[in-house]
Amino acid sequence: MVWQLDLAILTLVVITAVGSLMVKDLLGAAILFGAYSFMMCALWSIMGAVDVAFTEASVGAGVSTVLFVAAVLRTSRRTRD
Amino acid sequence: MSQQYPALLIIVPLLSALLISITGWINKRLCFPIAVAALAVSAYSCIGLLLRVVDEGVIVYRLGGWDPPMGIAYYVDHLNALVLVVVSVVALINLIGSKKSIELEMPGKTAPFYALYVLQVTGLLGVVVTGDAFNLYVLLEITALSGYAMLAMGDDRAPLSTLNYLYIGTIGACFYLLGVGYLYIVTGSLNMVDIANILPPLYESKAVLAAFIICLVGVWLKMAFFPLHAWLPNAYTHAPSAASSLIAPLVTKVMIYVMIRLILTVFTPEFTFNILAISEPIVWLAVVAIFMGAILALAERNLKKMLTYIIVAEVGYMVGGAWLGNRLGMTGAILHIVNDALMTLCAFMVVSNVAYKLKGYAFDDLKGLFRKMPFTMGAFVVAALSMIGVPPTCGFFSKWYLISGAIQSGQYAFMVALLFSSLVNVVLFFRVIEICFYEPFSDHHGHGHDHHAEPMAEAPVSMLVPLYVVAGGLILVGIYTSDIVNYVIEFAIPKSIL
Amino acid sequence: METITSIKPLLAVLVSLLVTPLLVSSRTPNVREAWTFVAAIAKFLIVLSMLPTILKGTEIVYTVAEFLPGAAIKFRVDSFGMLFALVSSSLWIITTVYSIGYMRGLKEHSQTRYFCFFAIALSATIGVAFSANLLTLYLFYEILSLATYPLVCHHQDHEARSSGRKYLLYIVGTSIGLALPAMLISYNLAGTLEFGNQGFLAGTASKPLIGLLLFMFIFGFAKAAIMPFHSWLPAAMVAPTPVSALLHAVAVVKVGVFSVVRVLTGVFGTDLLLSFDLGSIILVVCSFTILVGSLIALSQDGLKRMLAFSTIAQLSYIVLGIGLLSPKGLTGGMLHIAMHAFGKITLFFCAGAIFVATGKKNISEMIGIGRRMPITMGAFFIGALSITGLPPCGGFWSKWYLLLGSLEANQMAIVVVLLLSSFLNACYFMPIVYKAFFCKPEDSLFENKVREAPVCCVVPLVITAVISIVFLFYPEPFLELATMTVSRIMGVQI
Amino acid sequence: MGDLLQIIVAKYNYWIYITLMMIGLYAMIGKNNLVKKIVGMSIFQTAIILFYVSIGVKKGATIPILEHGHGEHGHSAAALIVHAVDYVNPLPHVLMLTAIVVGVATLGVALALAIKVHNRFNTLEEDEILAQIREK
Amino acid sequence: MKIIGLIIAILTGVLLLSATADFPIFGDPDSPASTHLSPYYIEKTMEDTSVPNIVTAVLADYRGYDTMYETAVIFTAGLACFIILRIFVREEPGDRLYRHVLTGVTVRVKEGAKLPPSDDFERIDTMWTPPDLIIKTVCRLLIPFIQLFGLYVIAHGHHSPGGGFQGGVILGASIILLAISTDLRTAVQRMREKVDAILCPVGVIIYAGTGALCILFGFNFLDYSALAPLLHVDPITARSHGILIVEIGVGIAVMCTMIWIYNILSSGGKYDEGL
Repeated sequence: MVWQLDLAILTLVVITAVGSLMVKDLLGAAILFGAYSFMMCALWSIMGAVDVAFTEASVGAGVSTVLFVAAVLRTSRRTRD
Repeated sequence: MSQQYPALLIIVPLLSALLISITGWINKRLCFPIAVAALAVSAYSCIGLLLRVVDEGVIVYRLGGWDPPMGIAYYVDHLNALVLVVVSVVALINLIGSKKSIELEMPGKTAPFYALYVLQVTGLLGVVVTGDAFNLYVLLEITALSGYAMLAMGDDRAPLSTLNYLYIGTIGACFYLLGVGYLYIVTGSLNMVDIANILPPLYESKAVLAAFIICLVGVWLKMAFFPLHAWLPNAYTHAPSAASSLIAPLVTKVMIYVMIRLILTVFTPEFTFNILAISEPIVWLAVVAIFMGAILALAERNLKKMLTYIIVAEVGYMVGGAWLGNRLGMTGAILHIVNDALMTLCAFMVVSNVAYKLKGYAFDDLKGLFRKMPFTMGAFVVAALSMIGVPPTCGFFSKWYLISGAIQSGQYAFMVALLFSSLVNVVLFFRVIEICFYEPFSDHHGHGHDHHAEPMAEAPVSMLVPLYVVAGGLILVGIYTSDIVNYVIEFAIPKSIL
Repeated sequence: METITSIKPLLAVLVSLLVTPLLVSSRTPNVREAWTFVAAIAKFLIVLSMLPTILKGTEIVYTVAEFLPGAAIKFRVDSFGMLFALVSSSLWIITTVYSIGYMRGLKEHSQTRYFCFFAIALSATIGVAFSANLLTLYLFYEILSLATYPLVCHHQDHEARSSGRKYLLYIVGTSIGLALPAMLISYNLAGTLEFGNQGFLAGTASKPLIGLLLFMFIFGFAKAAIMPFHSWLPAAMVAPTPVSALLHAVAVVKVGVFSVVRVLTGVFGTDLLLSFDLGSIILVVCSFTILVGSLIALSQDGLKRMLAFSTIAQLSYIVLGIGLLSPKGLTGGMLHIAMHAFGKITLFFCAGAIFVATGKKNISEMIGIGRRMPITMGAFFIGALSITGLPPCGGFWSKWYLLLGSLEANQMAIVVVLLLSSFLNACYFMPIVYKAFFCKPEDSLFENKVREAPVCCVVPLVITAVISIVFLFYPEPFLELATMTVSRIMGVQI
Repeated sequence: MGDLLQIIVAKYNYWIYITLMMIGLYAMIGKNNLVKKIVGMSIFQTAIILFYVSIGVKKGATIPILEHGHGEHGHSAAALIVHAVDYVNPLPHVLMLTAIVVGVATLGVALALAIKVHNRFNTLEEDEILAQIREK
Repeated sequence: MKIIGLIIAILTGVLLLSATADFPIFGDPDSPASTHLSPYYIEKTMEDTSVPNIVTAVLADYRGYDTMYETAVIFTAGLACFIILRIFVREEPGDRLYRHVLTGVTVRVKEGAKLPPSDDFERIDTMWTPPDLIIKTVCRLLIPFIQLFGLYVIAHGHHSPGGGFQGGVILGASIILLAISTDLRTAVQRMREKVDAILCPVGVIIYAGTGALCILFGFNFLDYSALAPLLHVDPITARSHGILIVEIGVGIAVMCTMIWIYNILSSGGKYDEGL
């Protein structure tokens, strides 16, 4: 485990998390959330949790994002916060 | 077969919930009988299990045949056997009683509703029976998800209030999960009994303290303990009758059971009451909860919403009782789980009967209800008496234990709060009874004005019979309090609590 | 003390409870009232059948369910409970007759509900009389409070609503707010709630705590209408007259007083009260209630309201008798339960009969009524004499014993209070009787010919009036029961 | 200072998880948009999963899949010697698989509810919805 | 509300942070979590179940009960979405659009009129835009491979990362991809709602039923070694096979639920026109 890589991904995770909460476009938030999940997935596979990473890649980064997109397109995309 | 009761009581409802959702696509009329049969088997197993526990003591059931710390195991002791019986019986009675109301309120979606109903019961039973801290979380989520779905089926505002419940409920569950994680990181185990064995040398650890607090807060969020109660009134008020009369009596009570289980088994009374020494502030919090619940209930002009605030106050009773730290208080809290489940069930079944006929339960709609629905109101009076705490209904006896516990531990504020809440309940319920008792006033009043009375419009028999079973249960449980306490609750509380 | 176990006390309680489904399902009013009669007579007979046993000095015990050690649902028939049970069960029969006349005479609505709750209330009353411990007593006390609510609010109009609110607020509020915590504290102190001959609190707590408990109990049983918790009683007079008669002259208020007496003797015990000198507190409170109640009664115009205030004053006699803590005083107090019951019910019956016959409620409208309704007003006179405590009525005995008791206890002030109060009683009763018989009625008062009320109304009041007189010559069962109780409690023979 | 740095380095995973959890929690309570709240909820749940996975990490250990070549069947494997220190702790992974699935289930229900709310009030902003309710 | 949220978040953060001081060092092999239970799993899994992937073994066997409920949770979520959102509406009156598959000609059918039954026409959405040819083709090509991979992940969960969940999600994602790349109708034609909704509980039933079967053989619930006589293998291999069976159940349930939830969400409950 390379701790620099670990640290970098951890930082990215925080940035994407904050980003997905900050953007005013919900579709963007959904995509950023997907990126967040994928970063998490990378982090976990570094930590040796391959099964969890696999699941997160398919469920978190995959299906969750699709569900978000579906919901956002069915409702409204813009938000004030 | 009696060896398999612990498994049956969960598996039968689970399988039948799945079966219901299949038959729902084929023949909708089969769903209700399947649900009733499943819950009946479950209730039968629960009662059988309780009898076995009373005879033999703690029963350990190893799922998958693995020994406890490795696999998941049930530890069925007197405490959860009792709560199991309550949950399964309440669910069964309510299911039978709310068939008509489900058909009225959710035409076209009865089948998935029955499936969710049975899943909810499965989850609750699972939460109660399990001996594994993480397994409890999973079951909690089943309960929660099926609960959200059922609650959201209500009126226009139901989805919004349910969504709020979902946020809070998820925070609560996640806090609990986090607490379990903290325990896991310091003990390396997930089995409740195993954790309790490992913990004693670690009592000073901050991680254990944090685990305890975070678990407790999570559970409090889910049970709507006072400052964290904001989700409950709206979520329950706007829900369909059948859902609220299942969830209102059971979910908060089961969460109280979880809290007691954490106190008694996982963290042990020794740690909770002697080392932490936070009982006093929590009892004070419970006092505030009772006061606020009562006062907020006073402000309501809607029967169902008023009842939801009473639930908030009742949660205060049980949390306070459990945290008094003595045997009487704990007995009172456990007994009140039983009693309050029945009381709330009775009250909410009345509400669903009223909703079935009146389509509304604001106070103004209720005028002259005693004439219109005399039998329903009769049961309502019994429920009201029990909530007020009039003997021989069961509410009196649990209040008795709680107050005795308060006196014994010198927490007079808690005693005052209980009495205050009883008095407020008198006002609350008699205000309703009064409104229902009097006809809408005409200008001239005097004797013999029954000529303009509305005709009787009572709820169907299939709703009344279960209601009266519950009302009778309130009195029977009251009369047999001593048996429940002596044979069950007495053994449910560890000897270390005096 | 010899005890035997028998199911009779439970039967006595249940008989009127079990009849309610029959009442509800009755097809016609006649069937319904027949059932009420059957229940009333059965109840009386059951109570009566226990009398010889009790007079022999044996107690009857029956435990329904043990809930905590020392706190069970349990019945114990002793001489004092027997006294009260006899009074209330016998008066139920008479009141039933009267109710039928009254309710039919006025064509009241919801008669079935009325008879049902009447029966339930009677069950609760007998339950209180036979209760062996504080818990059972509290249980039936609460049932009674709630069962009488629909009776008080029978008319279902604005007035009934506000009175009903007041009634519940006072009765239930005090019992939950004061009596219940007092009971719990007592239980925690003593570990039992079983009534004992010398109470169970002796030696468990300090004087201030005992004093506090005493206050909580006396005011907690607000049915005893001791001031300042009295104002529900006049308010509750909106009820139909038979309800006022039975419940507010006999069952409800007497249950309150009975409970207070039971608590004073069975929970605290006379020795404890004597040693802490708490009797004098009771005396002060009661004297105040007696005098103020009588004075207010003087100023009332509504006949039933006046009777209500008279009741408030008379109830305190009973508690006062106990507060004297002397054997004679106790006897007088207990005897007054019976004597006052028969006297007061006569008066209420008369008030109801007048209302049925003429529709009049106020005293000022009753001038000259005695000529039209001689039987009724004759009975009224007898009742008034009995309440005032003059011969030839039974009320004489109780007042006599009370006086003797206060002399025995060396309480001269109480003697003065009793005499003054009797004078006031005479002051508010006698003018009514005088005006009824000896003043000419104004023509405008009675447009058409006024007759006596229906037979069903008149017969009961004649019976109770006659019984009141009979008691002067034959007070035996009640006097004997009272003296038995006193000798058991105080350990002295009178 | 060195000690502090060591503590931070030694536990920085925990620090990050707490940061993420706070972000999620804040979003759930403080955000106004219902979908943003749901995003916050997912972040919150993932943070907890990160915490659990961090528990399972073992320095110098490999992924929890036993290496092949020891025979495919249990009987011969009985003789196999496996050292626990060589593999990371599998238990938290198992738990977190469950937690992820629970998370996506909650997400689905929450989004369904949000759509339903949007159908009714035609907005996802909480303050606007409350204003609409108050107006009635 | 924002301030309250901030305060609560910070309070929780401080509480949790303060507790980390008593945590074992990150990655410490001697931490309680690594020394109490997990060595047993790591060392005995092969012996007990003959499954090399410890996670799979623990997931589906030692803690199989958890996993059964996890599947039930997924199913509950599907049911919940269905009951919350699903609207059964009659076809709105109005013109309908059909497309001739071979030529791509769009036909507008007036209200009330009907097209002769034929496979040449397919119904299309009112807001229909022709799918991009490249995307459509690539997806058509990819989907079979994705599905194959999903099956592999389920079947090979014993030996490599993966299992019922991951495989199920991948299988579900393949259908979702179809729905996105073409339209919802096309996907629903491949997987009708009724089939989907019935398969969903069937998946869970496979899991719970396997467990219940063990009870019938006189063993405890989910004790797969009970299946040995049925499968004609020794108890340890029976555990391995049992795990496979339940993983298949999980796969079916997860796949169907994911499709179900997506279809309901994307069509807003009407189950006709997707995104």
